Amino acid sequence: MSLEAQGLCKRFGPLLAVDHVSFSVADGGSLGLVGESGSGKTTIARIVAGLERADGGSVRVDGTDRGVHVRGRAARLARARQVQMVFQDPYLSLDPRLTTVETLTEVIALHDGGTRVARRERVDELLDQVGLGDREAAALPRQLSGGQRQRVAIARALAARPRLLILDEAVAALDVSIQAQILNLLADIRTQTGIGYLFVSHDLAVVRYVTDHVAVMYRGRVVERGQTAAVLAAPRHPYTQLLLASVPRPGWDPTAVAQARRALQANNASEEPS
Amino acid sequence: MTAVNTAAPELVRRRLGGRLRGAAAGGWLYLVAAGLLAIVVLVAVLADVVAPADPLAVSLSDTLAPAGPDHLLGGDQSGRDTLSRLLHGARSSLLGPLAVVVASTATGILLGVWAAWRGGLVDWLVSRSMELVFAFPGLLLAILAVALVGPGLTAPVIAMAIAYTPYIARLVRAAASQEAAKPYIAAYRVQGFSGLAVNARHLLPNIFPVVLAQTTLNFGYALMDLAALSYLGFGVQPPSPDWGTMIKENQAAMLEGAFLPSVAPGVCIVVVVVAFTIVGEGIADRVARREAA
Amino acid sequence: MNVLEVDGLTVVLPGGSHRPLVDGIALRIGAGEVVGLVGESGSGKSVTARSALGLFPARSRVTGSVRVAGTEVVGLAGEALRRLRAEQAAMIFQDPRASINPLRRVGDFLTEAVRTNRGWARARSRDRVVELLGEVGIADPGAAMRRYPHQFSGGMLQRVMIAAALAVDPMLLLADEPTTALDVSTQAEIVAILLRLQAERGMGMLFVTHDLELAASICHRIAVMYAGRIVEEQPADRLFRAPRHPYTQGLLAATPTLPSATGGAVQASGRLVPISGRPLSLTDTPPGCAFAPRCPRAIALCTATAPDLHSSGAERVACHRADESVGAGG
Amino acid sequence: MSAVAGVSRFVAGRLVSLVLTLLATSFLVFSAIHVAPGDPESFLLRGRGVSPEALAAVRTQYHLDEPLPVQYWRWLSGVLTGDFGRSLQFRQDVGGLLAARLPTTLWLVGYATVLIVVAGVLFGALAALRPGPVDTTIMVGSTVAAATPSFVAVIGLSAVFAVTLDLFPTFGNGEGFADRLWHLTLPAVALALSTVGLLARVTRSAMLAELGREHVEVARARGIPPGTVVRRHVLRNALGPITVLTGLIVAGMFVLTAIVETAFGLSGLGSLLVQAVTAKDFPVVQAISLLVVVAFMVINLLVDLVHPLIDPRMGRHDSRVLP
Repeated sequence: MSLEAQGLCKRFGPLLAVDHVSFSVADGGSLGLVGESGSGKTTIARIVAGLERADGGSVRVDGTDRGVHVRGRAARLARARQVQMVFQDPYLSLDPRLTTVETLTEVIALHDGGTRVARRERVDELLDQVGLGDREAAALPRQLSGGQRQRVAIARALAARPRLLILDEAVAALDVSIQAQILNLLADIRTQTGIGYLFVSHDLAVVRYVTDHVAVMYRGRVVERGQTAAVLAAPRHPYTQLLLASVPRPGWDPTAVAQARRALQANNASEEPS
Repeated sequence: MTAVNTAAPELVRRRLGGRLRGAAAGGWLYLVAAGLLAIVVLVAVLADVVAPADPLAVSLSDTLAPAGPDHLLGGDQSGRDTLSRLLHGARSSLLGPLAVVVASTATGILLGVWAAWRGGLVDWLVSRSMELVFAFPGLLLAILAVALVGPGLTAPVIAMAIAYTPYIARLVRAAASQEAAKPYIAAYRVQGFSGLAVNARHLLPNIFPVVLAQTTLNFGYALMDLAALSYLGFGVQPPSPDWGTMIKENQAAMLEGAFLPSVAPGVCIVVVVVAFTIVGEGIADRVARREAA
Repeated sequence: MNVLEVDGLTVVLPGGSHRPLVDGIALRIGAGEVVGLVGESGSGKSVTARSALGLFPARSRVTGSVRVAGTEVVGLAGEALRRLRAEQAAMIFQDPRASINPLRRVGDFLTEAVRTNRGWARARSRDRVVELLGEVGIADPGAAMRRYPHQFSGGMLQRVMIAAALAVDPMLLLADEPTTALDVSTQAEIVAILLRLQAERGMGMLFVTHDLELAASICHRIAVMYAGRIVEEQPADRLFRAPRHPYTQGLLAATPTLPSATGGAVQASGRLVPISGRPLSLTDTPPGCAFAPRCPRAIALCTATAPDLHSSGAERVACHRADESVGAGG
Repeated sequence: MSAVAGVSRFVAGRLVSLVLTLLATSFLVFSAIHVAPGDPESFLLRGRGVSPEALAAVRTQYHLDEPLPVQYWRWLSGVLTGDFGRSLQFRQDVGGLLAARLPTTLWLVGYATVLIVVAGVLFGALAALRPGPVDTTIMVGSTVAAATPSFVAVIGLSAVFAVTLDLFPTFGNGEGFADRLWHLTLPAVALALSTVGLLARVTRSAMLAELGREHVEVARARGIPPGTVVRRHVLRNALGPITVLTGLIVAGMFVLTAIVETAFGLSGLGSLLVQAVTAKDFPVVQAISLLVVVAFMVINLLVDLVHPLIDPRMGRHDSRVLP
C-alpha cells in the first residue's frame, strides 16, 4: 500500500499553514517531513491522521480517500488500520489512569476482539517488540520514564496493525541516550514488519537515521525533496542549506549562519510583501 | 506547550515541599472533615432513633429552657427540644442541597462535555445559554420560583439546580477542552474509538476529580442558599425542623438572652459547610498533586 | 582572575531519601572564558548554574563554596546577595516567555534592574537599554520597548533577555539552555550574539546545555555531568576528539550526526549506539559509580566505590578505568 | 493601529452581547407570569378581591389581551421609561417604591464592598507572603468566615455586638452620614463576612501561583528588591482573578441584601423583595429581579472592560471560574 497526499491546503485564520503540499510514501517506505516550528509539518501529520480536515487536496491510501467523513464502526476501524500516530510528548500521550497492559488490551479488544488469552498473547508480543518488561507492563504512565512511555505509545500504535505510522517529533522530548534507543527501535520495527513511516521532525540529523526520503518544509510549502542521503549531502534549496549549516559541530560558525538566515528572510520578504 | 526538559528546580522543589506538607496537614484534616460529614449523614438518616424527643412536641413550660439534663441544648420559643430539632433538621438541610448538586452536576457535565467535544455551533449555543442563566444568582432564581409557585422546598431546589448548572458546565467545558487537546485523546481517536467511547472511558474519568471537587464545594454553597431561603420563610415551612427555619423562629429570643436555640443551628450550618469546603479542597489538592507528579 | 570558583558544592534536599542534587562540584571560569556544562535532564547542571546567583532550592542544605568574582555566595543573604545579583552575575534562562512578566511592557522589564538597583533616571536607563537592544539586533528599539512580551517571537524575547542581562555589566554570564526552546536556525543567531558580546566585554560565561555538539563548537572548556557529579572535564576540542569517560563516549556515540561531521560515531549500518538502561532517578542511591549500571566497561570496583575526579593537566576524569584505554571504549 | 481597533471591537462585542443578554433575561423575567400555575390574571391577583376594576387594571398593566411578544415589547418600553407598573400591595408606582428604597441598598452594598476588598485582599496577601502561623490562622479564619452565611453572621454579630456589648443598633437605617454608617455597620459586616473569606482565599492562591512563576524567580535573580518583586510582579499579576471575583461578589450581593435587610429591619430593595414575595405582589418582584439581573450584568461588563487594562493579552482567555 502507499500513501498519496495531493495538493493539501490548510488555513488557520489569516495564516496559510499548509500551501499545496504533495508527497507520497511507498509501501514500507519512510519519508521524513522536516521543518522548523510554523512550517506546517505537524498540521500535515494531523491531516493525514484524520485529526484535522484539509481545506483542499486529498490524502489517499491505496486509492481510497481518507478525507471522506466516515460513519460506523467498521469504517472507523478500517481507517485506523491504515494509519496510526505517535506523538511528541510522552507525558501527555497516554491515559494517566491506565497501566501499560490496560492501554494495549483496550486497543487490541477494539481491533482484534478475540479471547482473553489471545489478547494477552498479543499484548506480550507487542511488549516484546518494543522492549518492555513485566515491571513496565504493570506500571502506570507516571511510574515510567519518558523513553518507556514512548515505547508504550509505539506499542499502542502498532496494536492496530497499521500500514503506516506517523511519528510526530516522536523523539524530540527525549534525552540523547534514550533518543538513540528509540531511533534504533524504530529502525528495527520497520525492518521486521515492513510498516511505512511518515517521520515529522525539526532535526535533520535524526531524520537521517530513520528515513529513505525527505521533504523539507518552509512556511507551509515543500521547498526540496529527494533521497535523504542525497539531500543531506548536497542540499540545493537555500533553506535546506541554512538548516544544515545551523546544526552545531566543531568549527561551526554561528555568525555566518545568522547572516545566511537574515539573507533568506530578506529575500523572502521581497518576494511576498505580507 | 511544554518546556523541553528541565523545569526550574526551585519550582519543582516548592511543589514537592507543598506536597509533603499537604499530605501531613491536609491528610488528617480531610479525614476528620469526611468523617464528620459521614456522621451528619448518619444522624440525618437515623434521626428518629437518635433524637431524644419528638421535634414537634410543644411544651409551654419548657419555653426557652436552658440547657440541662432534660434538654441537652435547651428548649426553643415553643418549648420544643432544640437538640431533637437539630437532628431532624439535618434531613431537609442536607437533602435539598443534595438534589441541587446531583441535578446541576449531571446536567453541567452533559452540557460541558457536549460543548467542548462538538465545538462550533453547539459550543456557541451552550455557552450563550449558560451565560444567560449565569446572570441570575441562585438565590434570586429560587426567590422568583417561590414567588411563582409558593413556598416549599421543591421549586427553590429546581431553580437552584438550574442556577448552579452554568458553574459546572463552564468548568467541565474548560477542563474537557483542555483534556481533549492532549495527545492521548487524539491517539484514541486515531485508533478508531467512537467519540462516545473516548469521552466515557477516557476523557470523563480524567476530568471527574476536578468536577467532584467543585461539586463538593457547591454542596456547601447550596446548603447556605437553601438555609437562607428557609430563614426568609420561603423554604421549609414551620413547624418542620430545618436549620434555617430554626434560626428565624428563635431570632427574637436572642434579645431575651436565649442564644442557644438560634446559635446552635447556625453553628451546625457553619461546621457542615466548613467540612464540605475541606473535603472539596482536599479533592482539588489531590488532583493538583496528580497533575504535578 | 577567575569570575567563578566552585569548590565541593553539594546541595541536598530536605527529606533525606534522595541523593544530593549536586555532589562535590568543582568548577572554574576565568574572565573571557566560555565553559560548557553538559548533561542530560536531572544531571544537576541547572542547579550548579543557579548556585552562582545563590538560587538554591527552598530548604535545601548547601555545603561547599561558590565564589563569584571573589565573593562567597554560599551563606550570602539579604542586601549582599541582592547586590551580587544586581552587579556581578546575570542569568539567561531556557524559556524567555516564562522569564518575563507577561503583563508588563518589555521596556519596564529591561530598565527595571538599573532603575531599582542603581537608581538611574528614566531617560538614562532608557538610553542604555536602547543601545543594548541595538547590540542584540532588535530593529527600532524604541518601539520594541513599548510592546508586550506576547507580541514577540521566542527568538526576539531571548534577545531581550540577553540585553536585560547585560544592562548591569556583569562579569559572569550564566546561560541555562538559552537556545533549547528555539528553532535551530534561531539558535545560531542567539549563540552568535552571545559569543560576540561575551568576547567584546571579556565576560566569563557558563553555558549550560544538553547538546554536546553545541557545547563543543562554542566553548573553550567543557564539563560533563552525570547524576549530580562532574564526570569529566576537558578542553572542548579534546573532549570531542578523545573523550575519557565512558559516559561521554556513550553520549557522543548516541548523538545523531550529519554526514559532513567528522565525529565518526556512525557505524557502517547507519545505526546509533545508544547507552543502555536509563538515567538514575533522584531516589536511586547506588554506592559506587552512578554510571556503572549503564557502563559497558564496568567492573566490580565500579559498583562498590565511587571514583574520584582525578586531574592531570587540563583534564579531569572520574572513572576507575580511565587510564586503561584512551579514546573509543569497549 | 490594530491594537486600538482590537480594543474597540472588543468593547463593541461586549456591549452587543450585554444588550442581547439583557433582552433575553428581561424576557424570561417578564414571561414568568405565564409559567406560573393558572392563568396570568388569577396568578397576579391571588388572594385579592377579584373586582372587575382590579382585573382590568392588571390586564392593562400587562397588556394581556395581546400576543406575548407584543405584551413583552409594551412592558419593556414601559420599563425603559421608568414605568414598572403598579404595586398590587402598596397601590402605588413600583418605580417610586424602588427609588425610595434604592439608596439604603446601594449604601449597604457599597459599604460591604469596601470591607470585602480591603479585608479580603489584605488577609489574602498576608497569608500568601507569611507562610507558617500567620498563613494558617488566616486560612482557618477565612474558611470559617466563607462558610458563615449572612443570616448566621447576623445571629452571631447581634449576639455579641448588639445584645451583649450594646455597641451597635440592630434596627433601622439611620439618618445622616455618621448615623447611617453606625446603623449599617453590623449589616455590612454580616453581608461581607462570607465573601471576605472567599476573596482572601482566592487572593492567597492567586498570589501563591504568581510567586511560583518563573518570571518572579527571574526578577529575584536580577537582584530586584523583595518588596518591589511582590508589588510589581506578584500582586500586580494576581489582580486579574481578584478583580473578576470581586465583580462577581459585588454583583451577587444585591440578592443577599434580602437576608440582611430583613434581619436588621432595613428598608431597602432586598427587604422589599421579601415583602413582595410574601404578599404575592408580583410586579414588585419582577422589577427588583430585573434590577438585580441588570446590576449583575453591568458589573460583570465593567470587569470585562477593566480586564484588558490588567492583562494586555485580553480576549485570549475567559477566567471566570468561581460560583
